[in-house]
Amino acid sequence: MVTSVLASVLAAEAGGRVSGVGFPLLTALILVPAIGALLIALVPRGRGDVARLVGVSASAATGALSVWLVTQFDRHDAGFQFTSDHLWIKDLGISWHLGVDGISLFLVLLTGLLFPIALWGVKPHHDPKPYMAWMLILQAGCMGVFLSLDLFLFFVMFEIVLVPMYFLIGGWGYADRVYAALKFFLFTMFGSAFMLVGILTTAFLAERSIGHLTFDLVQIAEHGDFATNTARWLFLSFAIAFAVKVPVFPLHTWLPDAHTQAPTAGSVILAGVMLKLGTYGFLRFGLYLFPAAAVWAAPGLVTLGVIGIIYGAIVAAMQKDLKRLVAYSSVAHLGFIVVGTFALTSQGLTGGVLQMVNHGVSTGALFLLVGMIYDRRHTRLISELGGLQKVAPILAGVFMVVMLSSIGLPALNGFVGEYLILLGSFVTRRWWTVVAASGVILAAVYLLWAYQRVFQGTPNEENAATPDLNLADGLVLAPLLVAIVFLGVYPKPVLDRIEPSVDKLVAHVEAHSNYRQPAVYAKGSNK
Amino acid sequence: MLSAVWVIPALPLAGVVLLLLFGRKLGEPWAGVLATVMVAGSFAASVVTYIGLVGKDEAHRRFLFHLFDWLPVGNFKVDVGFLVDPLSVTMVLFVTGVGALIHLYSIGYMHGDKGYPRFFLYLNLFAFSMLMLVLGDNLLLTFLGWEGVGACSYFLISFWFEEMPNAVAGKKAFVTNRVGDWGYMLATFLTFTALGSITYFAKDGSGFLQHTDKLTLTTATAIALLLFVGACGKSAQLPLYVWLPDAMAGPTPVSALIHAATMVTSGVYLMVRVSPLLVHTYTWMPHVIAWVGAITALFAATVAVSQRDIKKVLAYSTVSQLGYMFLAVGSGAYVAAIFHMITHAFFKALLFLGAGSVIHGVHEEQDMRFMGALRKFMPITAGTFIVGWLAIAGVPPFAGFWSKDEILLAAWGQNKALWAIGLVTALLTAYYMSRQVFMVFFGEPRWAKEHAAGEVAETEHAHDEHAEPHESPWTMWVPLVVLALLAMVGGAINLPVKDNLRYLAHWLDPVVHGAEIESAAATGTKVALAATATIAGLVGIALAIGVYIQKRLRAVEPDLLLHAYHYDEGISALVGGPGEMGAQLTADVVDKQGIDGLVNGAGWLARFVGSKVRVVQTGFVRNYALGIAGGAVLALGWFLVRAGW
Amino acid sequence: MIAAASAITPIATPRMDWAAAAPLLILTGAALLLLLVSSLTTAKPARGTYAIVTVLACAFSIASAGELWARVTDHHQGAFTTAAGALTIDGFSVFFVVVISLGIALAALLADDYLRRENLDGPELYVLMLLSGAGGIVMAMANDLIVVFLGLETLSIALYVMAGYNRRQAKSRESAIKYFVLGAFSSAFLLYGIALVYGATGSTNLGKIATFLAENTLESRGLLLGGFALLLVGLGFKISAVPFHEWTPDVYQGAPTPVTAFMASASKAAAFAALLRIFVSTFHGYRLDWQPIIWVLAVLTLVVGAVLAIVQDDVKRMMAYSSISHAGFILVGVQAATDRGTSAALFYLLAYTFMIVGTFGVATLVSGKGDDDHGIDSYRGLVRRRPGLALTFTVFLLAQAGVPLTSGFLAKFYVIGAAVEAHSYALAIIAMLSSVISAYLYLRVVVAMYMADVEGEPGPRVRIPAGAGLALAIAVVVTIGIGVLPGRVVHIADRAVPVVFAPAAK
Amino acid sequence: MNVSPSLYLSLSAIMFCIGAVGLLIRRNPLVMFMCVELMLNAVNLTFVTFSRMLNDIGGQVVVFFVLVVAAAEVTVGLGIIVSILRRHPGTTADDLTLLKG
Repeated sequence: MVTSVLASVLAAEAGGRVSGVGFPLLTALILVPAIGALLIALVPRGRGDVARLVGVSASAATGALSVWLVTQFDRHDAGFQFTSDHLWIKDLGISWHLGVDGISLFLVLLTGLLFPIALWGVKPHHDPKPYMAWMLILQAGCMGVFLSLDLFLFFVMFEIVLVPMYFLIGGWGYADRVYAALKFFLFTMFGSAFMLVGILTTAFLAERSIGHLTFDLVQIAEHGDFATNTARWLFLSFAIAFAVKVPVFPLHTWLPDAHTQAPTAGSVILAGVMLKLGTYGFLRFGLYLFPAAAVWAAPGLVTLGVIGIIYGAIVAAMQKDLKRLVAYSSVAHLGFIVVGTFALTSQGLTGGVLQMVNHGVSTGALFLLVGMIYDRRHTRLISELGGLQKVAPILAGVFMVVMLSSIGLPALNGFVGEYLILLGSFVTRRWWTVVAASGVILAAVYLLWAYQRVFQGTPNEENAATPDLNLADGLVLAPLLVAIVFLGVYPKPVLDRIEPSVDKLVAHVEAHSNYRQPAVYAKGSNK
Repeated sequence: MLSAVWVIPALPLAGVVLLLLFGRKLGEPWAGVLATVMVAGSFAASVVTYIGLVGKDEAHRRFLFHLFDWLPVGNFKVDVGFLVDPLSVTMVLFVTGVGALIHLYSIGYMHGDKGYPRFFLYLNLFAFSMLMLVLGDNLLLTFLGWEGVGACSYFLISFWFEEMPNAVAGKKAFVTNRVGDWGYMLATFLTFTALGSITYFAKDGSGFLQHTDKLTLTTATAIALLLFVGACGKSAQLPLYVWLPDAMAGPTPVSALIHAATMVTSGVYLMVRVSPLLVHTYTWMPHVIAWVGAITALFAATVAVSQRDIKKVLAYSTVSQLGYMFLAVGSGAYVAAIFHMITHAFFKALLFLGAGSVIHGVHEEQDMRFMGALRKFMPITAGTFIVGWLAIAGVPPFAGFWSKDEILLAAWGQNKALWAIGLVTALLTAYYMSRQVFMVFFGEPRWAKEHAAGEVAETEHAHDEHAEPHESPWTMWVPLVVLALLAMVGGAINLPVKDNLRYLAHWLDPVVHGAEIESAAATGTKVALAATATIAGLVGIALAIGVYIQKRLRAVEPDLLLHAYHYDEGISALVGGPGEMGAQLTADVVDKQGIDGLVNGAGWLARFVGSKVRVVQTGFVRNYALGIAGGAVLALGWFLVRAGW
Repeated sequence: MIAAASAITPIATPRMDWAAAAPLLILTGAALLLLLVSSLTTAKPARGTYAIVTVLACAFSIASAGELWARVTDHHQGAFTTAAGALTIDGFSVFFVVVISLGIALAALLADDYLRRENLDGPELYVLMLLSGAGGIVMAMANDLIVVFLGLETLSIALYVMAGYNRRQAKSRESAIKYFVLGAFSSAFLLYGIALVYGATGSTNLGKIATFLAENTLESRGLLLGGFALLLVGLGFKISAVPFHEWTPDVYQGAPTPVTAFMASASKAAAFAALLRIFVSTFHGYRLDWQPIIWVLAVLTLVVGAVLAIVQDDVKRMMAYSSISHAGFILVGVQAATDRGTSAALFYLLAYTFMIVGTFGVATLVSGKGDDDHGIDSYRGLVRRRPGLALTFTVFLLAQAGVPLTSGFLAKFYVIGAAVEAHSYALAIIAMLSSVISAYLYLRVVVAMYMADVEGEPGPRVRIPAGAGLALAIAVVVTIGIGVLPGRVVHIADRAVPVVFAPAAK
Repeated sequence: MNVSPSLYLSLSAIMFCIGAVGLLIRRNPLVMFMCVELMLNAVNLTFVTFSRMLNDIGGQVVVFFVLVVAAAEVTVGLGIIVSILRRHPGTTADDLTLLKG
């Protein structure tokens, strides 16, 4: 269903305003996987292999496009690039408006690359055809969220991703999948309910100052002016939706169920990409759209973020199911991102954006590993595992590296993000930061403890039979490991592209509120 | 030739990569050889760098080597670059030197272990991290090494991971270190926000150590305190020392390299590195450091007195000696601290390797009660061990004497009480070390008994081997001999007898200049103090002889000390008991029943209401009509009220 | 109707614009034709003839509607009245001609095979449908309260019979009598309401009423407002707004499924047409009086519909309740009392027609012979038996749940937009939350179709006859089509707001 | 004698209520249906009264429409009722509760 609109839009692209490369790259990013899904629908039933081939290649093609996007990206331009803008629903001022900037660039890349890895790395246990189709629709939707610059379009994408994920969890998940799927769908829909009202209100109020009804993000953000309190209410209506998606404590309880019950690839995507929809939303539709309100709400959200960090870690430590443990660790990690976002400083925000990518890579890898362990041992209960390092040293080694990145060991990606976040929040939210920093201790506690119980000690006979990683698994994990090390050792190229947009955003916030970034953080100012 | 500095860390890193790729193929002994060569190579490189630095005149003995930008965001700039100055070069020299020896030793020690290549992989990784720690030109790069060595010690402590206790010990080390790192991180934040940089020295003079004077007293003190928290974690000072004794679970070379000579001293290094900052702190700050050091020294020394595990004794002794170094730092005697660090590296490494050789000789037995009279069976080990003993006991002219003397002198200048504690510690040190030597090498052989009795499970495999203790292979005793020599003459690098003989002091002067407090004591006092210290040492030895050789005195080995005042157990009980219970409560009650309960409750409520309301739907037409009529009445009511009837 | 007009001036018969009444004439004509032919000829016609005739009739009426649309949107002419101001031809009524005709056509397609399956074959149902539809169109065009009443009765009386069409089935009979008794009851209220308004304003002609209310201020508004109340009861019954809704689940469940589809689409649309024209347009000046009541009705309808729906286990009944909740959504648009609100309601009704006909269409097929097997269990593992059908149903369900890229989402979006524009934020949020509740029940069905582990018997194979298949195909295409490219429809809906004419002064 | 129209209005109102209440309390479908008829006629009375008050003929015309509609309803209604009573003689409205909940 996604495809038909995209087809028409792409057709329109020729006439449309397209910046950057000659052809509508961003539209293609959404279109390619969508068309892939359509193709899969044409594949005869029972030809799962073909479906899988189509699925993997379509998502890989998208990945290639996203890589190309990164290479074509102009790192000195802080604004939106490759924009394409077409009227969609004229009478409501809704348009197909896409654009990418430093903030979304690497999330697009992540979406582009994580899907093929997940699709190629994990075979569904049954019905590969619909599985692949749903996955591709999901990829298209996620791309759409990161690319859309129109409130309506954003909401459409933000909501549409629920459907494929709902079917993936419910159709290919584990024992308690139906409950998890329903919970996931309804919980998110609950959040979106407020956002939809918020979006409409925003548009209609902005109509006064803009002069015509439009849902265009940029126009509203630049020209729409809202009364202080209105803006706060509106911000909150968006915030609820994002807080559910992130998830921010105490709206997190859908996450452990969804992540645990989802099939491995589903968990990878959930944690790797879909959680970022929320944090990204906070940046793009929170800070950018309602700067003053965001500043007003920052203390509250940072507090929730900090609570999330500590709380998530504590609860994670007590989980008996390895996958559930990883799921809860996401709550803690996303807490860091929220803190960074609402630190409202260059470092905090840059770190936050980077950390979105980092978390995607590390936790994605963790879920892959847990999945591999499950496929070998058919259990995720920590108590039933043990001593795997003896029989599966490579698996253990990879797990160790990924885990250390998740703990935030310097020279691995996790550290870079967390450090920048904490550094960035130190001046604006000193005492919060002091508490948040203790999260790195707790992270070590629960992850090392888990590692100890799963991999160390002497294996009992079931565990002793566990095979080690094979070449295929290695190839699946390799790119993630490379990313983990590269981002940890030489994040400069990434930071250089993120930062201009972040600085622009901070400047935007300063321009529309009484907030001023502490001098020590601002570029150029040197004490 | 200074710009070759990058070779120093590069070689071990190369070793890591190579071992990662081909470790298994190389196998034994080539993996070990490769690793050793790499570290030896970086020792050579260090020497080159040293010569290069000596070539410059004192004022310009600081060389900055920029590799690439690491985290450039906004005003925050951190690069990967090296700071070459007397301090770092000194550290590099003995890290690589001692490191190389211990690598060599390990070739023999790890013989036949299935994890052989993995072990050397870790060792090289450690060497790399340690060198980054020392050479890093900013707090964050140092932190990279700082956490790196932490991770390596975690790997190496739990190297024999099949044994759960080892795994637990490793985890404990990592987590405890993390507590310290928490302080370290905050310190970097504070430094950056206060001075806009966390680079030590920069060519453009923007390094934070180059204008510590801009700091307010409070900020400076806060930074110092936070860094000290980090140091306490890494250098096993109270209250964070608990991980070090457990760390002995690792292979002995590891204990020697990481938990005696190098890593644990990095806290001291950090303090000396930021000495320009320390001088700007509140006057009580140095006292805090000094007192923590002194108390730790005494505390650990008393505990060492009644330990039975040959390595535990050395572990506590290490804690105690580190306490000494902090005492020195706190007393402003940075040179003395470094001096003692070096000498300690020599004799403690020596002692540990000796202990390792002993353990090796008596087939993995670690309990000193089942040793004795070993000097006959392993003469080289015994001889070298004795040298180490004399050195640590502070017997002139061995290395330990000189460095310890410097520290006590500084303590005297700082505060007589501190000096007293230092003295008592010196006495105890001499005592427990003598105790160890006597129990292991002298007296009657008890290992035979042990085998007869056939107790202690982990020595079962010893039976099939020849029960006789035996000397270790050359790869193991060569390092012993070298270290023994160093432990004998190591003091020569800083002889107080004539000023121009105090090489180390002059050498380090550019680094600690302005922070170092020269002892004001008259030569007479100095001599007197030295004498007292020596006497204290001798008394300790004498007591030990009385107790363990002549058996005139009863041995004082109370359980309280054996259990280290139950401090560690207390903490474990706290974390394992209330702590874990609280967490469990949060997970089960708060999260599952509380928050998630609300969520599910909402769903349940909707269904419940529905099931209640649906009874209205009776199926009777009349009731439906009633509903309509009722609605009509209400609507009428509203409108008529609106109409004002 | 002509009589009504000529009652005013006996001599001059009013100008009658037959082209304007074309849709009515076509539908009624087709109905009469079917009756005549089938009663005169003894030979049984080829299967599906009746349905085809009906569909064609609808096609023609839609075509004529197209003509009319061109006329009313043409600047020179614009909207106009005919039959002495009894009927208004404006974008609004034309829009409803289309909606209702579509409802009939789709229902007819469903009915075709259904009637043979339940061996009830014969022209009667189609005749009734066409007539009832014509009544609905009259309601939409009506410019006079009495005409509204007439239209309503035409619509209803036919429906009473249709509800009981499956004579052999007790449920069907029961639903018929319930619907009949309550329908008559409520139309009495409506009539009384008309009487009161007549008494207060001196006319039943909406145009006259509007001008009267605009020109004079009543010294006592009791009579008028009382009229409002009773009109609301009458219309509220038809749109099944809580608390006038209780007949809905029973009748929807009992009636033959295609008929249910027709009720939920066409008849509901007609009732809303009347509601919009009377209240939003004619009584616009008094909106402060009636908005609060609509607000309350909307909230009750939304919540009660949703909450009662999730506890049902019979899909047909479930959908009946969910249709109540949808009526609540449309009421949200009505409550806004703005042009955008009206357009939103129109859009919603159009979108809903396809969704609900599709939904009940699937129910028709899945229930199998006897039209009795609507339990959610009969949907278990449908994806294994009929993946296509399951997917189709999923589309309708998700559309009703308001998932983006379906017409259902846009409908909700539009309605909520209208509410927000009218500053009824609370109502908007309540509506959205209720949609979350009802999402649960749609997902329940999806779960049954896709995720229920189908150990044991897979259930009977579902037959998909051509007619129903076509209907479903159309419905699904439109549901997604409007969801993805709604621009055109939105544009039309925007211009289809009712116009109230005062007849030329005589 | 001349009677104030308000009396007629009241009367019709009362008739309407009687009809409504009757439908609420009676069980026999036929009687219930009669009640509806009563209500309709009450409304008719109202119309006539108003048309007199406003002396506008329209009101009275309405009555004819209503009568016609009522007649139509009778035919259909009786048909439905009969179809039920023929199967189960003596069925009351309360026996029809297959559909509920």
